Amino acid sequence: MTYLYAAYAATWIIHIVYVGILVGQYSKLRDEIKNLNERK
Amino acid sequence: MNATPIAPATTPIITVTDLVKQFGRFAALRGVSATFNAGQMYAILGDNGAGKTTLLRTLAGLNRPTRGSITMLGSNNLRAVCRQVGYMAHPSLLYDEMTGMENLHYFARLYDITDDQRCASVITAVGLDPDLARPVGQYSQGMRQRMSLARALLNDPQILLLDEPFSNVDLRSAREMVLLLGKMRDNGKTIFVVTHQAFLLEGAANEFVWMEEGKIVSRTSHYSPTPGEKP
Amino acid sequence: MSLTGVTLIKDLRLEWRSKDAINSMLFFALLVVVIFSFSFDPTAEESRQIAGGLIWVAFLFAAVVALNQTWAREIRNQVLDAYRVSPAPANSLFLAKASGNFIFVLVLEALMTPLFVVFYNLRALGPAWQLPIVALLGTWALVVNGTFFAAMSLRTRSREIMLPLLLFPISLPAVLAMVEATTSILTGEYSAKFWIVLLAAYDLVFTTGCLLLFDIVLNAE
Amino acid sequence: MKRVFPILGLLTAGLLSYALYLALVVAPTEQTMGDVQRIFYYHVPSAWTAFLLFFVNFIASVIYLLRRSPKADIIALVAAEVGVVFCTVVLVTGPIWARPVWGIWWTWDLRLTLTLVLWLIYVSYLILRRFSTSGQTPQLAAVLAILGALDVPLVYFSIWFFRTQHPQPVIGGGGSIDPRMMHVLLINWAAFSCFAFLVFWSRYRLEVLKRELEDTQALEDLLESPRSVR
Repeated sequence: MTYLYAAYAATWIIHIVYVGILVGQYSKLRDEIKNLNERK
Repeated sequence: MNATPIAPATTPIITVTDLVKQFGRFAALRGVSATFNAGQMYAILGDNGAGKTTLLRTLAGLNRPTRGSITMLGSNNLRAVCRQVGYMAHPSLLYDEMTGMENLHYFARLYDITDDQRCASVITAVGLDPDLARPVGQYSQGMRQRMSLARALLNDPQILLLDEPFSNVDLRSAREMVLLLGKMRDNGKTIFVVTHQAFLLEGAANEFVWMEEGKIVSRTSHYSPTPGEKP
Repeated sequence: MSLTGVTLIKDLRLEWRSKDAINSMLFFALLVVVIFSFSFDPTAEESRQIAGGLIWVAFLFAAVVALNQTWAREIRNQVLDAYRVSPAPANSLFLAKASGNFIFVLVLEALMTPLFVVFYNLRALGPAWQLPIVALLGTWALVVNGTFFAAMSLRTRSREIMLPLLLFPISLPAVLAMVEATTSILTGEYSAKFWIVLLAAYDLVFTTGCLLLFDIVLNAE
Repeated sequence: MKRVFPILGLLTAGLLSYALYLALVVAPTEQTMGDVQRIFYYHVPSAWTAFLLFFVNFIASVIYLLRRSPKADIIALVAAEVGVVFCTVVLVTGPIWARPVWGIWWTWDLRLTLTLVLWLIYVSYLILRRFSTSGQTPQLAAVLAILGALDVPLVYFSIWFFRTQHPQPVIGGGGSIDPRMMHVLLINWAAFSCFAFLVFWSRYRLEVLKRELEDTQALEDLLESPRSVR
């Protein structure tokens, strides 16, 4: 059974890591846009 | 040089409309708009980073404009008129391990020119000896510049795009090259010369085009060491 | 003679004069062969099983050394710009460069194979006459994509490492076919016909693909 | 448009948990392999989704070469990236499944090997995009994507014949599947497809935003004279 849970867990770990990277990039991008607008 | 059909002097041969070229965020050309007439020699001046070489490479079709357009010989597809363009760059564009004649033989085939006489006549035109057996790699910088010019003249193009043709060339041979270019201009060719030694072209070039920060800032018929008043 | 022929002759003459690509490649292949021979000391039967894989891996790496040099001369003085300004079609340049590489790698294989036969005292149990066919089809499969990706990797930062990264994944079916065909011929257990047909299909698909797409790669600044 | 995203998110979460419940509880236990066979309900849908995404990448790359529309280029990039993520899932769950059943971590099973080769091709595609210094990176990437797609049938046949030569244990077992299992499989696939769509969409928005920022910065440099920048 542990292999079953390991496989399911691994699947979600991979997806969550990827979504995490996307969220990280998104917030970095928003900061850049924010200070771009401030400079204008 | 056989006379290919030359457009009459005052008709525009090249029209550039707000040409922009950006490499990533660096803007090499910031909106160049100009018309150039056939049978004229243009000296393109400006300090490093003014966009001279980028403009020349874009006219030659080597760089794709980010925005804006170029019409050459009535067509906006530069590829269709590339037979009428001769391009010479700062690097020699020649194979170091081959002699000058061998190089020109090869490049002549790219333009479907098969007769050797053409290659020999072009080499002598730039003041070099066609039978020189030394490979181009062992030429002096001045000789390599001349052989590179010979390669650009090979297909007898209507338009010549020359990037720093006189750099590292001694004064005497530079003046000879200017005379040669002047004669070709009189035969109806349109010549663009990007150079830092603009004084060489005084009395030869029809127009001195000053560029600064990716824009043309002035076009005068006489040479002056700094950009003249606005066009 | 066609433009491709002229460019090919020019490349062969340049290579004959300087010989830098062929020397480095030969020496590299020799090193790989010797190292493989040290690391494996198979009996006759085993050697027939693994020789196919060893030979082709050695030739693959030696070919990459040659393929990385394909455009070296054109880059040195930006000769590609002279080609791009001229009306000459991109495909004849590509075919000439690919054929040049094809000849280099075949010469390498012709010189290295006897070494393998000696080191592993190989004797093909199956139809040995099929081996040259596999070699020709397989080498062209590597070289046509290799020349294409060498041109593509000119536009990237780390040029030397980029070529294998692009070439190996796409060449996996061809490499598998070459290794399996050679092994089946050496062991004589089953026929290599399927693999030879697959290699021919691979060559056809990728030669057409490269010819259609090379213009985009050549004119990317 | 912004309102739809959270709704879709909730829907997908619901569907995913329902599918998880089906896979763990409702689906019948397979006689020979036992419960570990339930990895099938995550392994196979991920593979199908990955192949679908790579197909989207191929179509978008062809459209980009024909019409040079930046939107097609972004779709191709995003499809490849999300496809590689799903491929990674398949390559992780595959061995985890093979270990208990056949005692080996890796088997040259047809689908698993095809996924591995595709993973390698599209990772090299992403590497090319990152390392390219050319002004025409999208064109180069589209060319590589098309050549990569041309490779897929050849990979498929070479592995298929390779397997007939060297018989390999088959992941997921061929032959007919119990209809109830098939039902759970399809539910899971629907759930994962919705999830993939959401991830695709948000990555797409992110890329559009990134490129808009780059364009505004480029425009800014264009208008300002560089002396102040130097």
